[in-house]
Amino acid sequence: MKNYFQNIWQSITTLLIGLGITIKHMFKARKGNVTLQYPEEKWPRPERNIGFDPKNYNIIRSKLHVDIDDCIGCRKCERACPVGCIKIDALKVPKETDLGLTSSGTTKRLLISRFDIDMTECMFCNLCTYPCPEDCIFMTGGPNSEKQPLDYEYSQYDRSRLIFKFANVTKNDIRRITTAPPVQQEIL
Amino acid sequence: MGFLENRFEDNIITAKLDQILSWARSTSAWYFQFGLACCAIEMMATAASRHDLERIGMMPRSSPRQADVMIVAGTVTLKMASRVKLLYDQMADPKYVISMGSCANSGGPYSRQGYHVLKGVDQIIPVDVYVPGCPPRPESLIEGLLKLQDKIRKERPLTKKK
Amino acid sequence: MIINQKVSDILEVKFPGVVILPDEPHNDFIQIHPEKWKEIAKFIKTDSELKFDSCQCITGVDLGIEDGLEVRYNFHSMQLKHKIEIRIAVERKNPSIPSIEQVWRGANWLEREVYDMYGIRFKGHRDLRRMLLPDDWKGWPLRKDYKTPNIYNGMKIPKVRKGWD
Amino acid sequence: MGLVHAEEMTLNIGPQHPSTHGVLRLKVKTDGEIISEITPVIGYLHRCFEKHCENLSYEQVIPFTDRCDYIAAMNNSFGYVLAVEKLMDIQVPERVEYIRVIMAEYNRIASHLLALGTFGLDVGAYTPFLYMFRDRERILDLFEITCGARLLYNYMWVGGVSHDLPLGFMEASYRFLDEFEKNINEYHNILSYNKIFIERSADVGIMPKDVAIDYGVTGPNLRGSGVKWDLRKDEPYSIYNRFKFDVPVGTGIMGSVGDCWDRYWVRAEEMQESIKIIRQALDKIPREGNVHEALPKKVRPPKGSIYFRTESPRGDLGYYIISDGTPTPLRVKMRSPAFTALSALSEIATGWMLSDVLVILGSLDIVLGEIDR
Repeated sequence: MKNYFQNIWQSITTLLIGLGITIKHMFKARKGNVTLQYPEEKWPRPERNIGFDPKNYNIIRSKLHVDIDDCIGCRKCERACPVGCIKIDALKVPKETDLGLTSSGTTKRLLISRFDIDMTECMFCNLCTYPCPEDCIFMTGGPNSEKQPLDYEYSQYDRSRLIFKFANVTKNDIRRITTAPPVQQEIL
Repeated sequence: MGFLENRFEDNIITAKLDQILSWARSTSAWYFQFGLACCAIEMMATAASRHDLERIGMMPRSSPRQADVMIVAGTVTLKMASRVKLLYDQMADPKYVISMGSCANSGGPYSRQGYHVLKGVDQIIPVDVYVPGCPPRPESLIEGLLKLQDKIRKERPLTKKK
Repeated sequence: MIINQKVSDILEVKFPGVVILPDEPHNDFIQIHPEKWKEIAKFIKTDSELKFDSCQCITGVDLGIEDGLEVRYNFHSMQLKHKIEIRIAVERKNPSIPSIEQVWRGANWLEREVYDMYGIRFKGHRDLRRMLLPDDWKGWPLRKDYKTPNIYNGMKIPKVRKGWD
Repeated sequence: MGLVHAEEMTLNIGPQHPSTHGVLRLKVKTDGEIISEITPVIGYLHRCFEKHCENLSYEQVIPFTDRCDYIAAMNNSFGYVLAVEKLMDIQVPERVEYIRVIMAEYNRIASHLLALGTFGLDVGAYTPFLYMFRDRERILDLFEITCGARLLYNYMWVGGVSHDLPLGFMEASYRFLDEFEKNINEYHNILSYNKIFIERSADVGIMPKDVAIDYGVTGPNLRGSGVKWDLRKDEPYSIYNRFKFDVPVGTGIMGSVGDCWDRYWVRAEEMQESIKIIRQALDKIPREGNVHEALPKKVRPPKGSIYFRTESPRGDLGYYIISDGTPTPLRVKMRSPAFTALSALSEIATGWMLSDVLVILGSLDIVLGEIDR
């Protein structure tokens, strides 16, 4: 009998303790509010964060980006990718052709005719960005956020639009560059 | 809005029935609580305190009969594929599918040697929005859901299709 | 190292000729013949000096098309706090090995998984079905000569995706 | 009241069921409400992890190990990396060791928070889930400022870690730990000592010591049964022998030893111990150091094999790696702790009511990604 009432008493008190905590939270809701009002507020959270300066560590992993002008076609990222979501076609060009320099001063020897990244397959492991000798492939945001703004909002209605094509040469360009020098030699 | 507009007092809004229907559908798209793999944890995080999906009118439902949106969150294996299809068939019209994360989009990391992984959930059910990421950040998922809401809002359920 | 020597010595006394001596002098496993495996398992579980009361891991291994299959067991003793690895080689054609499912209950699922992946039959296992793959799956996927099927139940398993070569 | 004998009925729970933790199917034979037989059917998330390992190089496997146990990704890659390092005989810098321990323990807290929160959901308590996710998000924030990812990090590398700790990590950590310690008491008040919760979980699903050992159950589930076995203490790997912490075991405070409440309690106490370890590690960590110092040029272990165990939040996580001297492993087998824990379910859940099954399942804290691999 005593046990019976003790049980009732215990359940009431423990419930009230729990309720008290909830009510306490309700009243400090404005100050301790943790919800991020997403479309209006964006990461990094404007205030109420956990005490770091978001300017320093904005290294969230999001869309892969390639500065195609800097790419020398070494294919290191393609080999490092565990899933094979990067496809590169690099064409050999005759020695006389000048493809320009990268931003760090390396001479480009290969013509990048195709640089596709399939973001539906990417597993965001970041492994492709480390071996790049020219630092031209990177995840947007982070230290590269000046080059390319952070972008993690790119859902699509169609899957094929998630394959990003970075190569900027047209078929005509390829034909012109790869075939032009032999023609010149004939003239000479 | 035709001849009815500006003929009433200020606090009366007129709209086409079509628009009202699609607006109502879009703002109360209840999703089907159906986690498969890693993305399910992010889906839980999206529904939990930090991101709070109920802000945009989305509530988790445990039964496919009560749900409008199915979030395929995670890898669909061949053993699971027939069940996913079954669950999709059980949902009442109008129904929408969000493919969340790389695995549901195209098999993702498991698409190369995965002998037991379905290469993209769109092989078995139609997908409305693809949310990339592995797993997508909760913000990305919310953005995908907002995109879906846009899509629903543009629908005209009563207008005859040409 | 010491425990391997001890185990092989004890086993050599109890079951002569069962331990295959490895080529290299120092190693951390013992290799045994599969014939009396169930009796040996019972013995090493109950023997007061060994007391391997926990079956940690059962690994099926395909060492290559020529070398054949192997099953490797990792045991651990919660009381005496030592561990041992036991290797048993099985032939590639029609592989089978005595089951230890009734000795350690935890071995039940672990053996089923090895069967699922390598097709190694565990003689005496009371419930030897596929574990992870569906029941109507064909082939043993972790063998080196396994070829991924193109279609299963009407669902395509393409090697290469469309528009991507 | 006499027992009502009903016809035997076969019930099917899952693969889609709001209370199963992932895509698990339970074939349940019931006698009225009493379970007479329960058979878990797994494999709905079999993602061919081991096949992938045989086709990828050692570094490329690490993101896949993350995806096996997606709740405690740091711990999973930690175990794999340690195994490969032992195979290659690499000594990593002091700072890396400390960073790894800090990250692993943080992830243990995050994993236990999720386990306890969803356990609360299974029992019917929704509020603790929201509170625990609040704290879990803050741990994920710490991971995010460190390596950029929220859930699957690819942070541990063979011979190092991918990023150094960012500026301000220490302060943020201390601040989080101070607040979190207070919150744990809150959780105890709101969930652990709640009478309804105790009635649902105490004396339910008792796992005796010998059954647990026979099935190879490890981790908090084993400790809940009263066995003091923790690899961090008994077989210290990395630098765990430098820290002072206790190993909480279930003592049957609310019921008998090895019930669901004990398993819950062990997890709650382990969070306290993890806080202790993190605090010590934050105090002792060398302030300077290059985390990429010991990265090998090429990860190519010599011929041989290794079975290496670490203590993940779910128990002994073993990696069996066979190397044939090439950059690709010949075989990587993962001994998953949740796999063995689930295999014991049919033993411990038989004889209980149908509604208790989901409580028992929740208390085992399984992750299907790790079970099916």
